[in-house]
Amino acid sequence: MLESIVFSVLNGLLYGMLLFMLASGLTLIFGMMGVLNFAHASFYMLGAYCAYTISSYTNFWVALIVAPLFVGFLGALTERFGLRNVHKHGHVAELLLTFGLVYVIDELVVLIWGQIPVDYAIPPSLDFTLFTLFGTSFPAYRGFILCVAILMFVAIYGLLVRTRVGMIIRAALSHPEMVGALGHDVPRIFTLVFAFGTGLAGLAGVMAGNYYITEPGMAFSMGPIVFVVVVFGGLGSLGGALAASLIIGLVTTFAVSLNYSIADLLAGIGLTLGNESIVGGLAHIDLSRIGQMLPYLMMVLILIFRPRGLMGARES
Amino acid sequence: MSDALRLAGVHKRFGETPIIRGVDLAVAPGERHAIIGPNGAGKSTLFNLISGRYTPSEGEIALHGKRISGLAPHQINRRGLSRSFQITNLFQNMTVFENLRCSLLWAHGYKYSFWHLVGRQAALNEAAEQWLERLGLTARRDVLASLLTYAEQRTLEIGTTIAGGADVILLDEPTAGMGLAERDHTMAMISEVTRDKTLLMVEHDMGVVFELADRISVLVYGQIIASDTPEAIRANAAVQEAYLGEAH
Amino acid sequence: MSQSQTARGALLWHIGIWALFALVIAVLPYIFTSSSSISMMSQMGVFIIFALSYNMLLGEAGMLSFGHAVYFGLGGFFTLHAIRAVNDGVWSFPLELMPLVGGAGGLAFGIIFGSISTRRAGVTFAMITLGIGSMVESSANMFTDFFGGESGISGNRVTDVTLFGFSYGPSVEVYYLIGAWTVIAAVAMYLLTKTPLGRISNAVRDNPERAQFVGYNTTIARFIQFSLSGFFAGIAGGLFAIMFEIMTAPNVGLVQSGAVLLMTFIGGVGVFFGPIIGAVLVTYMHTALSGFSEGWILYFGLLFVFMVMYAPGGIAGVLCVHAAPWRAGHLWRLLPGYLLALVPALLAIAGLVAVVEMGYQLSLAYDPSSPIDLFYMEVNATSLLSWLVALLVLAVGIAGVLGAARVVRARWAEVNRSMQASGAKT
Amino acid sequence: MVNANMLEVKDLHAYYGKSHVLQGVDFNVGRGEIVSLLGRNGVGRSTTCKAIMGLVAPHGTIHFDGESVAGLKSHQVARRGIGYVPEDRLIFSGLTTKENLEMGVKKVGAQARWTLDDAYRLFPRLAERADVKANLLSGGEQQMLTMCRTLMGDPKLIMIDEPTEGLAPQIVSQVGDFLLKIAEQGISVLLVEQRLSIAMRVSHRVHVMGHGRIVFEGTPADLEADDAVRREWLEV
Amino acid sequence: ADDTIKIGYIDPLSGPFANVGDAGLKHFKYLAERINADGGILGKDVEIIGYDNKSSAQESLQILREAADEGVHYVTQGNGSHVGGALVDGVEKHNRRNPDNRMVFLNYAAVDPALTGEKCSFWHFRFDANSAMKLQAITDYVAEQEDIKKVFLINMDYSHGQAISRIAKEMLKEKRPDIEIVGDVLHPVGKVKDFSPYVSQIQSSGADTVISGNWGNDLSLLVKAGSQAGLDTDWYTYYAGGLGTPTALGKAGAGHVKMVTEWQENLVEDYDAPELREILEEFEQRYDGIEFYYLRIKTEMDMLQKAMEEAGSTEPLAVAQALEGMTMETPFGTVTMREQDHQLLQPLFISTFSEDYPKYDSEGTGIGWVMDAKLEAADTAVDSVCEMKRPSS
Ligand SMILES: Nc1ncnc2c1ncn2[C@@H]1O[C@H](COP(=O)(O)OP(=O)(O)OP(=O)(O)O)[C@@H](O)[C@H]1O
Ligand SMILES: Nc1ncnc2c1ncn2[C@@H]1O[C@H](COP(=O)(O)OP(=O)(O)OP(=O)(O)O)[C@@H](O)[C@H]1O
Ligand SMILES: [Mg+2]
Ligand SMILES: [Mg+2]
Repeated sequence: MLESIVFSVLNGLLYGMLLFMLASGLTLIFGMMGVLNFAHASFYMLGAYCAYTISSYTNFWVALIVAPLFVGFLGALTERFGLRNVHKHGHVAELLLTFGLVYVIDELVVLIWGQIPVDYAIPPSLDFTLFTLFGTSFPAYRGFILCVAILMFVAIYGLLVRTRVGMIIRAALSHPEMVGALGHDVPRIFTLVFAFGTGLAGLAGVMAGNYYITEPGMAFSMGPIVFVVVVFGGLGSLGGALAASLIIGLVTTFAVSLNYSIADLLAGIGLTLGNESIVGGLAHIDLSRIGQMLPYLMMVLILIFRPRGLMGARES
Repeated sequence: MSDALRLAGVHKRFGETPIIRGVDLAVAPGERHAIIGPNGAGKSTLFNLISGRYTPSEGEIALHGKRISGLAPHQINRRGLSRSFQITNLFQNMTVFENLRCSLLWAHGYKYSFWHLVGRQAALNEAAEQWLERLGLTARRDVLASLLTYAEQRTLEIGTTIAGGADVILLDEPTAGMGLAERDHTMAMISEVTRDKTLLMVEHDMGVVFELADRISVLVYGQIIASDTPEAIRANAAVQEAYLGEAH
Repeated sequence: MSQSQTARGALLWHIGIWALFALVIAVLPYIFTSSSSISMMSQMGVFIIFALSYNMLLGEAGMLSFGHAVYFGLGGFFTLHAIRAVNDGVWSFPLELMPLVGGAGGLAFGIIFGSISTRRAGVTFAMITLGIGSMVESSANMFTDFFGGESGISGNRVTDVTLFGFSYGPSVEVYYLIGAWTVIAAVAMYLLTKTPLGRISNAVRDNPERAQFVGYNTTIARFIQFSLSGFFAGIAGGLFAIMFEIMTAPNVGLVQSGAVLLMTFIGGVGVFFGPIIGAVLVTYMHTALSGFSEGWILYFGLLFVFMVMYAPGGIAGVLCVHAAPWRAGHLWRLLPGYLLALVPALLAIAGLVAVVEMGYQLSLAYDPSSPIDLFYMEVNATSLLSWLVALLVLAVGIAGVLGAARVVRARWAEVNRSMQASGAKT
Repeated sequence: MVNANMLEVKDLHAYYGKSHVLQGVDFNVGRGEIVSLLGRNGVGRSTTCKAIMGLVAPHGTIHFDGESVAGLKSHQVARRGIGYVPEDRLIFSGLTTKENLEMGVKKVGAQARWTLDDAYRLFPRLAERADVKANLLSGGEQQMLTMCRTLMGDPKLIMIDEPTEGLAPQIVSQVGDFLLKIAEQGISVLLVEQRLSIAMRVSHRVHVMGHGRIVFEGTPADLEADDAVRREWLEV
Repeated sequence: ADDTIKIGYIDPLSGPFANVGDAGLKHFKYLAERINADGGILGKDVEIIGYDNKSSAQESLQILREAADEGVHYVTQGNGSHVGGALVDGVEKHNRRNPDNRMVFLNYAAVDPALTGEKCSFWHFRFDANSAMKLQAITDYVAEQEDIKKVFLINMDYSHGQAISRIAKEMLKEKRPDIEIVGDVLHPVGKVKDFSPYVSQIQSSGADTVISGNWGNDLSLLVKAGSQAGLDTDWYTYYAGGLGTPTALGKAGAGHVKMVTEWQENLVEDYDAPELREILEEFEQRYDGIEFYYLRIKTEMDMLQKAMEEAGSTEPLAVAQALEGMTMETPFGTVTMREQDHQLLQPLFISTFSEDYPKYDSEGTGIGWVMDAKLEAADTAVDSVCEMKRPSS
């Protein structure tokens, strides 16, 4: 039991940190620019594919630096030639633009890299066992992921939340033209923020692409859950995103490893339920099968009872 | 009991900060009452309390003797109290006519009906047309509210406030930002359309205040320091010092 | 007197338009007779209803929903279960009215989920709908009796219980059933915009705060509108179920919800008939384009991005911009500019298509070096020359479009000026 | 060559879509001078400011401190040293009062003539409300905030559009004093006003606008004397 | 009037499963080309028309109509039993409503036993062993492995996985009552990114063998997570050889992963099959990176050809009647299209993914499949509940 709890915590933390890598960029963009970047997970996928291509010519460490930069550059182009033009039509238009981009990016990835998963592997220098616990080995690459995620948190926190850039962008959300009239180059700042946010997604892709699998469906499978994290944590709140990532990481992991149903719990206190009635049938469903629904349920509940999310400063 | 509007011991705090600090006020039916006071004294906040946008931290507000504090804005509105906004607040993507018609719907008893066609409700449309005329906006009937000039928007703002048929009207700085000519025009319009109604308004323009109001209350730092006829207020030394300054 | 005359004129005009709409629906199967086009047109009808019901939220009440397929899909499931019940002899209900079962299901769940989600507005509302949509989709795995697991629920629409004696086996009969419902539902939704509820929904969309101060509870207004929209989505779902005789979990899912958002937006949210255009166009692209090219998703995505950037009012929005010059009789003055733009635009599209198709040929094809048929030419994707030519065509096209755009803009300025001048006179 | 005028506007035109709002505006503002733009509602005074600021596309010549600023982006104009206080205030609603003021600062750390403390001293009310979200401020407080926000950017010329709107009479006269004080520091002021009284009190020169053009130019005393202009263009 | 025999290929050609659909299409096209090069069937060329069903059952029904319009009388599909089920149903209804324009559905990979069980249809023929049969093969083999003591079942949470979990328990209990089932987990389809929690469960259960019907990423991620955690169990799978999976598995799978299939390339080393060797080499050369994976597609095409030639016509009813009960020789033995339920009985093989492979590695990974055991066609048979309704004319 202890063993499985320890591992669930470790696994949950790791999954949570990976979620956070994606969520941090989305939080920045979402929270600061008000843009719901539906294509965020697509940039994440681009990061993984670019890292694959770059590392096949050079090595993983070069890819770790270059791929996020390149993805950030693509993000900058997206902002400069896409989002900026639709900004005047409001957030819905921006959101729809990124929504359309999902189709375009995902198809381009297929066009360039094909439909078969690519062989993007963990670098040999990180492919060893860090330590062994209860007979299960803990790979070094996981430790590396944890480190990078923590570094990312610190860096973003120092770089943005505590400087004026954040303030200027929040101001620009209400009256961009006035921010310009006060002497700030709003468009450039927007471009930089979007580039930075997508660059972070790219970095997450570099880190996760080899840990998981680099294939054209990876964006689609990651997209919705990242949204849940960002909303759950509270728009624009980096701390919230971190907390939400960890909570959702842990919850989904525990739901899997604690393979019980409500009926089992009731049986534990001496109640038995047949599974003929609807209630009984519901109660017999394993927690692990509900697991995939839990994050969404959590999101809906938090939005109903606390619309600004876990730590959000304002109502979305 | 017969007061159109009555505030008793109303307090409002935002977090720790008290903004309204014990306001008692009675407005008789048919009275035109003005509230003046320095910036940030809490005039708009008082309006927000009365109209239900905020709930008082303490105290009670009654409309025609019935308690309204704690009700939602739409419930208060249905009991016959309507307000305008300091910063114009219209249905920007609807035409002038539609704006007015929308403000008439509830009063005409349509509620959320989805079985009446608004275009076929003669009484409703007629009433809306009449309001257009009274406001002098007939020529602009089918223009989107967002395309009106500032003065026209203010006029429509007041029109939408009054059209619903409420008998207690709250106007927040109705002439702010208007030129002299528009101001006179608006004043005339206001006094015309609120003839049999109870009017409570906030204004910084002393000309307007002294011309229109029967009584004036002076709100300073969340408290009413004087409430009297215009002449008496003008003469009041405390008011002179707290609000009017040397200019007047 | 004159007012009632214009009112009658307007009424006749409206009846005329809808009669024409019905007539077109009735005549189409005589023009497009193949069974695949009948089935495509049937789908169009279904999606017209679905998109219009979506626009009741997005366009009319300003509610951006990412989970509208829930009501569509559940409506379909209910209908199919009802049809199965009729086939099993448990129940008797005419097939023609089966969509009402779907409507009732959509309405019921619209009421349930609406009472939760419409308490909030804006992005919060959107996220709640996203959450509910995902939850319902994943719950399909748990309630396999109702959703039928991954193979879904299927049934046989030929039930013996009908009003008009058709069997509804042949797809043409189903087409006319769908067509009739399309007209009924579209007219109903059109009239709905003209009711107090419709107006208040607009008001709530524009300025919820003010709506409260004219006596309306914005939550209730949104809630009623949401529930009714669920009703129509359910009708669409019911027809969908009758048409395909199968419902699967993805029908309640996010992809389907996204699709209706795309349709509605591409058609145009600002005008009532916008979603109709969107539904027809997107359904056509979805079925036809995916047959022509592997890259249909890419084309579709590009079209959508293009629309968002340059025609945020959708196709209907583009049409409406031309209404004023048309009425003023100036439309012809814009034509030369458009014609001028047409040629390079076609060139640019051709170039783009060539590039994309050759790309797919290279990366996915059965045999990359086999020639592909492009614009009645045989093109070899492995030759550098064809890439150069395609890119050149694309570049020339884009440059031409940019140039022509300047002309078009100048023409527009001219037309605006003369419209203003004549407007000032009257 | 040092130009005597801080701001020179020649034959300035501007359009909103189809409507030709500014139809050739000419005027200038000297160093340390307070110049008022008067006129009825809708004659285009605010549009003049916006055109100078680059918020509306200007057609014509605008020279600031000897350099042309026509056609620049508004942040570039602002960096050259023009400050703008818009009539609709444009408070940043997500930020606190203090953050709004900080938004005005263009370069952090540079030796500024105007500091937070100056702003608080001028309007103590702002100090009291420093950590409140600015959209919750009262109308008058917001007006004070916008003026100070612009000053934080150390402008050489400040354009103020209807600063006294919604202010209590007592504060109005404070604003007048405030304008005189900043002019003393060598900052030029372009004041767009509705209220004749304050404009006449503080201005060195006044311009009256009508139909998108300047129709009168002179000292306040000249305007005082010219009944015809006042009646025709100002309706007093 | 038709001078070609059109076969409609209905599978995903876009979206997440496009890679698999595309590979299948290439198999068909290639094999059709070979037939045409030999003079076609009854003098007619075979034409394969690819239709993209976007993995959707509804979409597939729509396509069915389209295909009927275009004179297609034979459709084939494989990816997803839910689509297969819809097509069985759709073809059945179509043939009832359009008796003069009938269609036959040739299923090359949808393995839900129900398709030849309670849902069986005269117009449907399955050329892949269904999942119960594959499980029969696995459990037969497992039963012979003395050192297997503890088995863990992990499957995708939908009918395919659920069926495996159910049937595996029954079969193991019967064949090796001493084997303990130490875990039986169903996980969401395609949603799990990190299988570590599941691996922890396997690890703590002390299992020595895992049986899984997972496919695609759900299999690769599972095995990878296991190898990273140092899990030392054998994996008995259905689809480890599926397109892209060997690449994704990489070294993580070597030595541990087994699969049950009707074919893998190295079988040509064990058996004398010159024609197959030629096919696999030509195919691989032609489609760089894609391997000849579906022997059953060749079986399908060969049997279709034989049936048409026997019937002397390409008319669907006659061909379907000829297919019923047909037998055919292959290099691995005789295959039979069982008359009762239209399920093909064919030999199955258990193979291991190993760095020590005879000749052909998989997807250039340097790891290939090695045969462990062969199960004769007759031994794979599992009883069917099918009560076939045959058309009267
Ligand atoms: N929701 C709120 N939270 C915190 N403080 C608030 C809130 N609403 C108003 N205030 C504060 O209450 C005070 C009174 O504001 P109010 O808008 O009532 O003033 P006012 O008398 O209308 O002034 P003005 O004449 O300038 O419009 C202001 O200092 C304002 O900052
Ligand atoms: N965004 C806009 N779109 C269209 N027309 C506009 C716009 N802004 C202003 N106008 C029109 O341009 C004219 C000049 O406006 P401007 O705001 O410059 O006037 P003003 O002199 O500042 O008057 P006010 O006293 O209202 O502030 C007015 O007729 C106004 O209706
Ligand atoms: Mg106020
Ligand atoms: Mg102005």
